Amino acid sequence: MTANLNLWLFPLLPLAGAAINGVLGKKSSRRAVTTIALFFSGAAFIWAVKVWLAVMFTRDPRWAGVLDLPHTEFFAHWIRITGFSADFAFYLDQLSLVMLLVVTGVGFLIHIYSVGYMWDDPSYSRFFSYLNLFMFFMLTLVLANNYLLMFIGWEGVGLASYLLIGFWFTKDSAASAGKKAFIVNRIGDFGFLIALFLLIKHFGSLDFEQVFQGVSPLASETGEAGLLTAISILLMVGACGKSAQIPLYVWLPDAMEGPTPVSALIHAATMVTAGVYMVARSHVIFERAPTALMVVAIIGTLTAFFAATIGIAQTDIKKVLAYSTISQLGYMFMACGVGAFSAGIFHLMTHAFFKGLLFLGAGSVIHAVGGEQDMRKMGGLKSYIPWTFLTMSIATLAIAGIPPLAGFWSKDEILWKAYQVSPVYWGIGVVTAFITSFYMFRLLYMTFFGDYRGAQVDAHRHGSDGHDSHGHGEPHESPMVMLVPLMILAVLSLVGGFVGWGNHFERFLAPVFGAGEVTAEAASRVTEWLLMIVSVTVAALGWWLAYLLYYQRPDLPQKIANSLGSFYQTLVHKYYVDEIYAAVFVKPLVDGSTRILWQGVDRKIIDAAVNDSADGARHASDEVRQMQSGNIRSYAGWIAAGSAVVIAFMIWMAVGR
Amino acid sequence: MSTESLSPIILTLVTFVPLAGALLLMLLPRRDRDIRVFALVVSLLTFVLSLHLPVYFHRAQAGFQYQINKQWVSTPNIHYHMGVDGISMWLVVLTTFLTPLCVLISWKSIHERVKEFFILLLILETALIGVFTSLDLFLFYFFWEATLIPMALLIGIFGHERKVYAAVKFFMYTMIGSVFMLAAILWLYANTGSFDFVVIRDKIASGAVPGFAAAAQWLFLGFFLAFAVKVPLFPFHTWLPDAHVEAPTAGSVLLAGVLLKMGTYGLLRFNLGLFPEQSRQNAWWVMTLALIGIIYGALVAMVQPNMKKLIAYSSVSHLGFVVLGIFSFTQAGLNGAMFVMLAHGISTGGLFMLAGVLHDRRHTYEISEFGGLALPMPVYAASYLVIVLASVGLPLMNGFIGEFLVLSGAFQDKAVYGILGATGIIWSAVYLLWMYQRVFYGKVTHPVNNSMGDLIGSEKMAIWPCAAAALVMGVAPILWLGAIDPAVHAALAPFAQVVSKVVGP
Amino acid sequence: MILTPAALYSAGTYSPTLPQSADYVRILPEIILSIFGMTVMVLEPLLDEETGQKVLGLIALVGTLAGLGATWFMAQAPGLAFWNMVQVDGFSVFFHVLVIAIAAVVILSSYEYMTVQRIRAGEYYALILFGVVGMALMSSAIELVLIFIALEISSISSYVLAGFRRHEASSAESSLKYFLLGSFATAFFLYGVALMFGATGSTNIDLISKTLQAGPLPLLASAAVAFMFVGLGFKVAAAPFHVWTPDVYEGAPAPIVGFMSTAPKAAAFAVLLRVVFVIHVPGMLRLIWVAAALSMTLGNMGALVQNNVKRLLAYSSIAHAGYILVAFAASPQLGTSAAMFYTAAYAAMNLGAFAVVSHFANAGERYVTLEDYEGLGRSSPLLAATLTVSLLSLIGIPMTGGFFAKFYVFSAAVQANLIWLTIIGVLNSGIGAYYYLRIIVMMYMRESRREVPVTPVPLALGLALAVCLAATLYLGIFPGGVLQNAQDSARQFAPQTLHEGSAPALVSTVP
Amino acid sequence: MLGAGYSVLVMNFHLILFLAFGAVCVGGAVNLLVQRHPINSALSLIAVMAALAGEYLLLGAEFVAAVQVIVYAGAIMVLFVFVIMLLNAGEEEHTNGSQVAVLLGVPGMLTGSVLMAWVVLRHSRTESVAIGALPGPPNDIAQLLFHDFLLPFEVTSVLILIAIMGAVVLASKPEAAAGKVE
Amino acid sequence: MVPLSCYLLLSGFLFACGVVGFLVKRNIITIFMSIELMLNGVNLSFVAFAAHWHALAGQVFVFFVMVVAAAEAAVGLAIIIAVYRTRETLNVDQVNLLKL
Repeated sequence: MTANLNLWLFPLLPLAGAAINGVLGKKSSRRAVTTIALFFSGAAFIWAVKVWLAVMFTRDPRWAGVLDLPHTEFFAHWIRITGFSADFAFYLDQLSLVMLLVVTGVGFLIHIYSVGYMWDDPSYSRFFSYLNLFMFFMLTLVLANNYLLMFIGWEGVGLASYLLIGFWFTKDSAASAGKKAFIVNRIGDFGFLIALFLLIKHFGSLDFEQVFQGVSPLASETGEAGLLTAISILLMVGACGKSAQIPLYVWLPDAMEGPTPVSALIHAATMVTAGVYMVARSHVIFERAPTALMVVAIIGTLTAFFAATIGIAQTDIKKVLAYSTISQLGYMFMACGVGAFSAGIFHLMTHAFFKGLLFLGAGSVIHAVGGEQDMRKMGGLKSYIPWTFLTMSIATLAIAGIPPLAGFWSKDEILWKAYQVSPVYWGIGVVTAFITSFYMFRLLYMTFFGDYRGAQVDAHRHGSDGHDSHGHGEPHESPMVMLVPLMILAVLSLVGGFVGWGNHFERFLAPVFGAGEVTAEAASRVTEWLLMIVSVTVAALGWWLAYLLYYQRPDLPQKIANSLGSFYQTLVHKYYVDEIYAAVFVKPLVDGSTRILWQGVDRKIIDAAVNDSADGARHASDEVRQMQSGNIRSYAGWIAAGSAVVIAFMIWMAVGR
Repeated sequence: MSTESLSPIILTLVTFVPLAGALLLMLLPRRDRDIRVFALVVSLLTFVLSLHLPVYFHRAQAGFQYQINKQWVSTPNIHYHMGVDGISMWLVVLTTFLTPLCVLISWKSIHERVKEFFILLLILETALIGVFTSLDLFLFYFFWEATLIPMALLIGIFGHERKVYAAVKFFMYTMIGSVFMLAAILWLYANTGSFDFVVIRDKIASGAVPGFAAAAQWLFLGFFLAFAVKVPLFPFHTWLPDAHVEAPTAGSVLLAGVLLKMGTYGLLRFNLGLFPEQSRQNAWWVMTLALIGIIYGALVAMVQPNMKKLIAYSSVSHLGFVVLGIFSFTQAGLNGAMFVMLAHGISTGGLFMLAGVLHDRRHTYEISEFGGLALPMPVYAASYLVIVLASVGLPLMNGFIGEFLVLSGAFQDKAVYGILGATGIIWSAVYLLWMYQRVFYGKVTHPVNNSMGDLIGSEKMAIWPCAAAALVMGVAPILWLGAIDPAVHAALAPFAQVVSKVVGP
Repeated sequence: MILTPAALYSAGTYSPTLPQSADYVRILPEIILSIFGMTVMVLEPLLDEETGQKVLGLIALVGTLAGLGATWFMAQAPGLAFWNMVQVDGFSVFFHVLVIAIAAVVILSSYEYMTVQRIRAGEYYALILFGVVGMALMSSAIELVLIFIALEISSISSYVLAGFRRHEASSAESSLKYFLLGSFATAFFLYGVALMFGATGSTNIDLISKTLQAGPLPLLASAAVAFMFVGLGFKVAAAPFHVWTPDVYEGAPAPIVGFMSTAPKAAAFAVLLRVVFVIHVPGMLRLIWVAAALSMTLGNMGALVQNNVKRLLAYSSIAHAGYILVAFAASPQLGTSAAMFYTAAYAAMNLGAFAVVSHFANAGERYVTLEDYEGLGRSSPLLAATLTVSLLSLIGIPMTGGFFAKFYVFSAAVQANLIWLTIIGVLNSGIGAYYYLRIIVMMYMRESRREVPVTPVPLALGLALAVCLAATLYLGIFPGGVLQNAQDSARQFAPQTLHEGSAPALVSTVP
Repeated sequence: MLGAGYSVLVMNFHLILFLAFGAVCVGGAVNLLVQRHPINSALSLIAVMAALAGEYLLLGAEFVAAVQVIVYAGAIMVLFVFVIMLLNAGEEEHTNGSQVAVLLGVPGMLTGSVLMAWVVLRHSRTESVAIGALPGPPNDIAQLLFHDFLLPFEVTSVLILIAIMGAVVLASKPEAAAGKVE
Repeated sequence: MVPLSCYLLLSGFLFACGVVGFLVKRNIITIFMSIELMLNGVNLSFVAFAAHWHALAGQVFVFFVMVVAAAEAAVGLAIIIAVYRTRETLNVDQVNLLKL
């Protein structure tokens, strides 16, 4: 075609950055590394903006035919065999455009932030090459035009997160966390793969367009079992792994072992939302499998609530955010489950803003107090680090759903859609909203208000965190390079919600998800308002409760905890899920393989059989040797007997005929 | 002159250049350095020659190419008949690719009886290539048996503590396995009057073989047993861990990289090619064995305290994929099987080289002896990670393509096969990453490991090509599949109705 | 006067009164060999020890070479001689060449052994030469009585040779065992001849077969064949008549073992071939089927745990006799050619092995246990390499004669639909690999713990080894020539098929 | 009367003689087995041979009979006796080193011989041989020996040569060898 | 007139006696003698069959057998002497150095 968008640039730019830093980084200076990393991620972002602008506003005839989305660009052959093929080809529509902007944008900001955060880390270049590598895979995932290419990104981001979680690999916990993340994701991918096989088997292709064309004529399945239901549920399994939903969420909290920017980028803003994106992308299939949709909704709802409750009792600032992330993802899946894909994506975007901000803020806090992550050792920081405080409080308001910040819009949208399907979802959603605002403000108060409970920061507190040079005396504000991204994100969290004003966002995505849901029926405007009020009040309540417990009466929480006793412990220990998994899956598997399979079957049965037969042969051999008594007469005896047999045989043969 | 004019004799060249090199090597004085260099040159020359095959290969065309067919013995009617199709060609290239790397990886680690070592290595290469190139059943068996001795000697002479036990076990296992194949081959000759693969195949297909119906099942089993031991399939695999643990690095590389492929190649070429009917009838239990191999091998690998044993069992698991793919009789399955063969050859070969690097420095394979190696030897750690990821089957690495195709093929054949097989991708991640963590992450547990030097030149030259190949094969599998696909298509011709399933409704 | 082939044929006018020149030409090798044998015998007293060792050996060697030359002349004049006593055909020529060549190699490899073991050279070489005369006659004789005498010649010479290290108790004992049991078995053979004479009134194989084909089969003939089989089975060490082999081989001088295990065996097989395929009586094939299976199994089983190399090789020779018998059980033409090829290949590889053993055994044959071979691969690579090749050939690894030998035998068996025998055979060859491998393992994979002197390889032995090696490899890579020869001679004398379970023989079906 | 009786005697003369010689043969053979001292065994063997010579005569093979007595009973057995004397072999003590011989060999032999007896009887039931059935005068024998069987006859010379040489080698005093040993 | 079978049976009996002697006698020389006995048995059947077939060849064979027997005797006795020199015994049961 005459002109195209060179979509292949998106993945390849960060890849180039990753390659350069990975190969030359060790030798070159920090400055050089920084330039490379920022240049390539920034370039991707700028290109994304350019594409967006082009799509939105260009009316240049030259671009006609290019810009009417969806738009596919073939790059190269990948796998081609008789009856099946998958290519490197990129697919751009409104959905992937949104993701594109979010990923490159937030990603770029976090790159900038990391420059400050990781400056003193000995393996600075390694970090950035990993980060760029992540961008590469994430963009591949977003832009893929077939499930297999998507799977590359899917597994690739898993790899990147494995590497980044285990970035400080000398810490065993970090290494294990990375491994855990990868393996749990693999379990999800298992489901994903099976889904792909089903698709291949029944549609002979993995290209989105072909698959969806194949699917769309099929009637919506009502029954429990059914091809599309199976496919959807299997895809959902994959999503559960990637987006940390029940039952595969366990890896995300551990993932906080990674450097904070990583938590912000991968485990809040982008990678973990890949599941949502994938479900939304496959909405054509899901919409025809109501059972599957229900499953998605239920999983989402439960996860939202469940994770939120755990969030209450956590004291590690990043852990709190991690569980809140899980819970927010739950919201997104709830949205998809009720068919409100655009709402889900909307929340995905806003969440990327404020949750990214929260993590970066937390990072700045940790940075300030020299690596301390336990909120009980913080407090009263707002005077030390005002900027961080300001931005983080904005984010908190946003996530808590206080209008008119971003979170309010998207969450409210979801709750409203959920209500339309079933009040139950809505109910749980609201309760969750309450809890959310409670623990978020709890975090805020514990961290910034009251008076500083932490010891004087000594230079080497966060040894593993690798910044050891500074940390003089009292907590200190972060450098500008870290604050700027905070501020930008804060602004976005403030105003980001307004794109949803009057269903603009929905309209924008309508070509993808179909126009059916855009027409909000005027009749139920009232209910919508009512619900909105309810959720806002609930959020306010949560705030108030947090204020009460953690600002006015800081002694209360302990009392309450004591009174709750075991239940509280259960929360603190995250419902003992890790322990249960360890007891039910991990241990039996390892022991069984060792005792039964390896020592048992392999050694005691198969190998023993082999060796025994060898010994048997040797014994037989000994028997045979006994013939050789060395006595001539015995030998003669053998010969005589033998000859008798021979004679008898021959005569018998002769007489026989 | 254009190098294409070599085509008629290229296979002979590729096969026998290493042997000639070995013979020359015998005459060379015992100056280790010269010997190493010479061996390297010979193996590289072979590699370059073998590149002729893919370069001038007519990809679209399914049949055998570069054929050479001369009578060797008049009665019995044995022909020197060689030729490659898309299937065997890549295995030849794989062999010639791995051998120079074996020479390099042995550069420093072998310091006594160097001459014998490289002579054996080169002889082994000739035998291996011969196995893949020969189209005359007799010739095939000839090379097949010929691989035994050098391998057994490599293990037995240059191996570690229990080398003798391992060598003898390896030898006897394979020997006894293959005699049944000999019997089957003899039967075929007796009733077709030819050893020529193509001739026999056509005669069987046209039903012109007296008493075939009665014997077919036994013939199938005769071939199958020989190959199953070599692969190795589940109950016949116990020679593999011992052989690997005791073998010198180069030995392990060729053993895992190529020797095991002889088995799968045999299944693909002969069991499928000659006895399609029986193959289909027996597929169910063969695939079951393969599945057991996949899961069982992985689980056992997971709990191995010894790095080489772990890799060995992982081979059992991976080769299970190959067999699964072959007996799914689907286009995807066979393509995948072929690709897994190549991928496994590269990545597992690489893993063994890396394990060997550790052994050279610490003389142990016990995982517990290491830990936190990423600090003292970062380059090593990075290379190791790449190979591990390739072996785990990460997309864009060679492992993924094959496994994906195999599993999708198996799934098309019977869903449950695909599903059970797909658990393999979880297991592989578990045992390899766990091993990697125990070896490289955490603090350095044994002080002695702090002083371990990073990769040296020859090791880099040996390992990095593997990593590169793993990557290229993952990104551009089309280069390989392009030639494999038509051959596989032809191989599946007798299974027409099965093939049709691939395209779907 | 010099005999040219042309002259022979012109002289071929047969008169009942006196033997013609052609008759003499047809036994020329025997004559030449006997003459040289006597020369050696006569010269022996005239020479002192050292010169004797050398010169006599040389003469003997020349004698064998001359014998080979004579065989060429003989081959030019195929046909009957001495009133149907001997028949010169491809078959007999093949075995003449084989046997005489074996003798040559043995003489070469004995060359040094003699001095080391302090053996009186004269009788030794003379006995070998005379023995060869007997064996050569066995292969060409078609008259049972002549066969019997020839058999006795070869046997008695080997009895004596076995006892040559007579200051060794073991040698004397092996000689005694061989002698007593040998003559015991020969008596059986003789009785068989008598019964055959009684059954048919003749002792000429051709006449016998004609008579038997003509009329109904007399019971006596079957019994006669049974008796003969006992005698011959003993000579070829086929189960259950193999019991003597290990003891005798262990005690006898190593080079002689090499000789005994190849030449007389080959000759005996030649006779057996004639008896089985020319005088054919029903049931013979099945009998041989059983004998083959037994020999293979017992031989391999017995060898598994042997620690004395000579003994181990003795058991292996039993097993190999079994393999050859497999060929007998097959259809005549393929079977015959396969057996012929096998004997040749077996001769090559076994002689090689024993040459090394005899050199390595050293004075008084002190080093013959497996432990002594530890680290041989290091201390003397060449010897080890040669032994390895021979052993690999015995295992039946490609590129060696043993491989093709086994291969032809089994393919002959399969083509005769002897599937089970084939399976037993291949399984045996699989198991048998183990004990040959043990020796290789010892040589290469173990470090020598004991001090074993390795003397440099002298020229003669080196030559012998080279010949064996070359032969083994030649048969392993270009088997065509020898096999073709074997098949042609087989076609000459063996009937197309027998009226007993054997598939249509298909020789060379080139598509 | 006398004539009749004489004729009867003549009629059965052959049978009687056969039985007489046969009895000696059997007795000698059995005696060879039961005798403990080798000398006795040797003597009984000589008896057997002599009796066999008689049987040969009955069959008309007079030359064979003569040679049997001269060469066999004379030369060969003398050799035996000589050796027995030389090694002054005494009573053989009854060691039983071999069960196989007794448990396997003898029964095997018995079955074998029974079978053979049956075969022989079945082979030639009624036909009988007259006394002196086939006279073998030396000149006829010579005809065969030096014409038809010329080759075997010549070859036997080689045989004898070997025998002599073997005897020389093996029986020569080992001192001759021992001198070389050291 | 004596039936041929009688001669054959006699010869067979002698042969059998020889075999038994080989099996049961302990003295090497005696064993050797029993071999001679076997040969004699064979000779008888040769002559008998000669008479049966009216083929003089049968009688000629006997000469050859005798020659062979003589040769065997010479060698055999020499061997026995050699054994006696090294082992100081003629008991066959004690000549079993080589075994297994």
